[in-house]
Amino acid sequence: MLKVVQLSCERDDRLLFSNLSFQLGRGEILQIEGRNGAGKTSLLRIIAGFSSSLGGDIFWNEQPLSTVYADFRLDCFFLGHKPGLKLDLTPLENLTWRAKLANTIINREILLAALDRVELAGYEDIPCSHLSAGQLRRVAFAGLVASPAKLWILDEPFTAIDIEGVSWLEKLFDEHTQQGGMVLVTSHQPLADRQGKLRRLNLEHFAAVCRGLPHRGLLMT
Amino acid sequence: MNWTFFHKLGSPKWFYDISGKWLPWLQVISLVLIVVALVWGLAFSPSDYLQGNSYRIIFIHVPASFLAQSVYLMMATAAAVTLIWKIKLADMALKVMAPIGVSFCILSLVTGAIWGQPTWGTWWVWDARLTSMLILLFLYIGIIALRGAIHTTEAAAKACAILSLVGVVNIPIIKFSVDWWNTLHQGATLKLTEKPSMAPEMLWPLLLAIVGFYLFFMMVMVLRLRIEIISRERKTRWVKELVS
Amino acid sequence: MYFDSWSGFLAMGGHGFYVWSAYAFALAVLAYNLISPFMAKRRVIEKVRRQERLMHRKVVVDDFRVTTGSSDNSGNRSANPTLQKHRPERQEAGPESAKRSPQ
Amino acid sequence: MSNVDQQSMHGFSACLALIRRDLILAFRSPGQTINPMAFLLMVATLFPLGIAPDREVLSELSAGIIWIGALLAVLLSLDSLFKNDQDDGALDQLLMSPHPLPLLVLAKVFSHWLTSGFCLTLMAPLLAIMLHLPSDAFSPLMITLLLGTPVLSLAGAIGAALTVRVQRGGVLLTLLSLPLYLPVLIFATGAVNASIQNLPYTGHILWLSVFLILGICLAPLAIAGALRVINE
Repeated sequence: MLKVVQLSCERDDRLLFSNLSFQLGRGEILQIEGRNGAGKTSLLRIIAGFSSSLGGDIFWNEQPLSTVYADFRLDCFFLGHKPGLKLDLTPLENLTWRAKLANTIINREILLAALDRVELAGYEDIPCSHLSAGQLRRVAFAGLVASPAKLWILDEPFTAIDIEGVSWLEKLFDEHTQQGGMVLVTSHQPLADRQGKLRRLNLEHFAAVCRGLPHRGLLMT
Repeated sequence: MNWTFFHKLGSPKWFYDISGKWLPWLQVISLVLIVVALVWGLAFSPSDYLQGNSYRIIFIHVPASFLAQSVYLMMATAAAVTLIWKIKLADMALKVMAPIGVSFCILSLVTGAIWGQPTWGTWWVWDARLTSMLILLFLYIGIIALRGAIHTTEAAAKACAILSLVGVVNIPIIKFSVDWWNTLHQGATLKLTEKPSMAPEMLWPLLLAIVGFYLFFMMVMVLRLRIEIISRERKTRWVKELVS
Repeated sequence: MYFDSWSGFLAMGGHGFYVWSAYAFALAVLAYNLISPFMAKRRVIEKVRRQERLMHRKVVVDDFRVTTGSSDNSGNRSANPTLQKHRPERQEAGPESAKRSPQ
Repeated sequence: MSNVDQQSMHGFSACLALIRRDLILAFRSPGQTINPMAFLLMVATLFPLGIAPDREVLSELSAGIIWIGALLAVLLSLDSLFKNDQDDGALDQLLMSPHPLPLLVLAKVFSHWLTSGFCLTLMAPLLAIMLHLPSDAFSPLMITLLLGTPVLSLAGAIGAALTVRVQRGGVLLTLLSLPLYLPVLIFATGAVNASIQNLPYTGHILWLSVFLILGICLAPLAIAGALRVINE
């Protein structure tokens, strides 16, 4: 269960958002909306632990994130703008090193089954450089399917995905939330709220009014 | 443990007000000390029996070398404070100290080379001290170049902090290996600076010059730090009132 | 005074050139260190003042737009790029910016 | 929620997977490994053309030429160490891994050494012959290269990590790493020259191994710190 309290983020001396608080319980999907530059990606990177926030705290299972990092990363799958795959390697090799890095126990059958689910069954030993951007995205989704992570943090997963790909992904989210998983996703298109588990959060409500901040904190990020 | 005092210590606004008070004093004292020391060393202290009057360069070479090395150590401590307690003022100090340090490092190298000419007959000598000062110059240039290359202030702050810590770990290693390398190739050449066995009328102006240079450094650092504070806190209200 | 005459002082027993060139360079370095903060100060003050003017002009523009009720932004097609950059940040009353509590 | 101790952490297999991945990548696009070796060969041929081809001059300079060439070749290959991962998003996966980052970074630097420093060491005898290095100086040359090139990779990786997001960071990388290379260069060429004058060179070798151990312990911490910090 993820809880964010009074989070504020600053990039290049510009306060993107402040006073942001929300909770993501088991079996819930949270969609982060906001125009470009509102700080969606920065928010996800702060939660995933890449960058640090100006203020506020993040809790994972009621414990401060900074003390349970290993546990958090065991249960978390991050998918950024870039697919995170090596173009010279085949999808199978890519998924193996990523799974090993994330400490998940996998074997060839699991990976083949995952590739099959994303309709890339015959592509497992073709170098990724021959695949299209959409197919690369689906290889990354195969990694998502094969990983036991509870929390999915997906940054704009719908880019370079065609129509039925989007509905396939929404079906995947529902399946994941039924098994008690959590999905934190940013995207411009509104998601279909099939089981009433979807909540939306618009970052612009938390954008700071930037006329003369009274007194900026002493501490930097 | 109540850390508010410690964090108040690091608040840019508090530093700006405090430094405003004792800055003029610092300026006066440092300039007076430097003038007195150099005049004393140049005009009144006797000439060296071996090197004649060329040894008078010592009154600027030694303070500059000491300053170049201790400024790097100060930068390393500021870097440690930036990384551990994440106090913005420490990063501003780190950013501000680098150009001053590099200017004194260059001064030390140039005066060392000029002094080498009458002593050894060549402008540049691969003497252990001059070579490690040259390598210290490379470390300074590395930090300034890295600061210039990264544009986001937070990332630049921490990257330079890490680089100066890595550099400070390497300074003893470099000094040791250069000294060892120097003795291997040239044997003990005439050391540029005699140990305290110098005559008292030579030693006093030197100590005075060293204190004067350190105070001068502190004065310039505080001046630059205040400007850095204004530029980084330009969005806060107290800076806007200050400026308008 | 160690030297008997003024010219002796300048000649420095034959080493005058080296001593005075070293001191001249030292003077240059000290002068650079003294002057550069003041130049930087002028640049920074100028930057903060420009930011102030910008902030001020933007408020005026927003009030103008609100009063004349012109919905689109054609009214103030000013060529100033920094102004364009500022326009998306809406200035609605909204809660005064978050009270930041230092850790 | 599973917590850490129930699920055993296979840190070592993660490192093996990382090394295996980098070696496969190195074989699939051999440019990354061949270029530094070609560069070293070319640098070694420049000196006789530039200075003098006769034996006495070359045999005196050969240790320095080979070592400086190897040092510059490693610097060349360092630029792409983290940049490739940064460009295709693999660096984010590295940072997201539950395993300790210094350990993974050590694996990455080890695979980089295998594809750069180690190959240069294998090539060194060929250059030693070309540059008339006295025959009894071959073994110290190989030992110093074997001990020294990992230190070059480790120290250079700190600069690579710091400049991963800088666009044209190649030159900056050399600027940051060279001061850290000097002790290694001094002791390595010192060892080979000492053996040429048939003096004992074990002291130099011991000091090189001190630098290696120091590098293995401290450098990964600095690299991991730099990677975490740079990814703001």
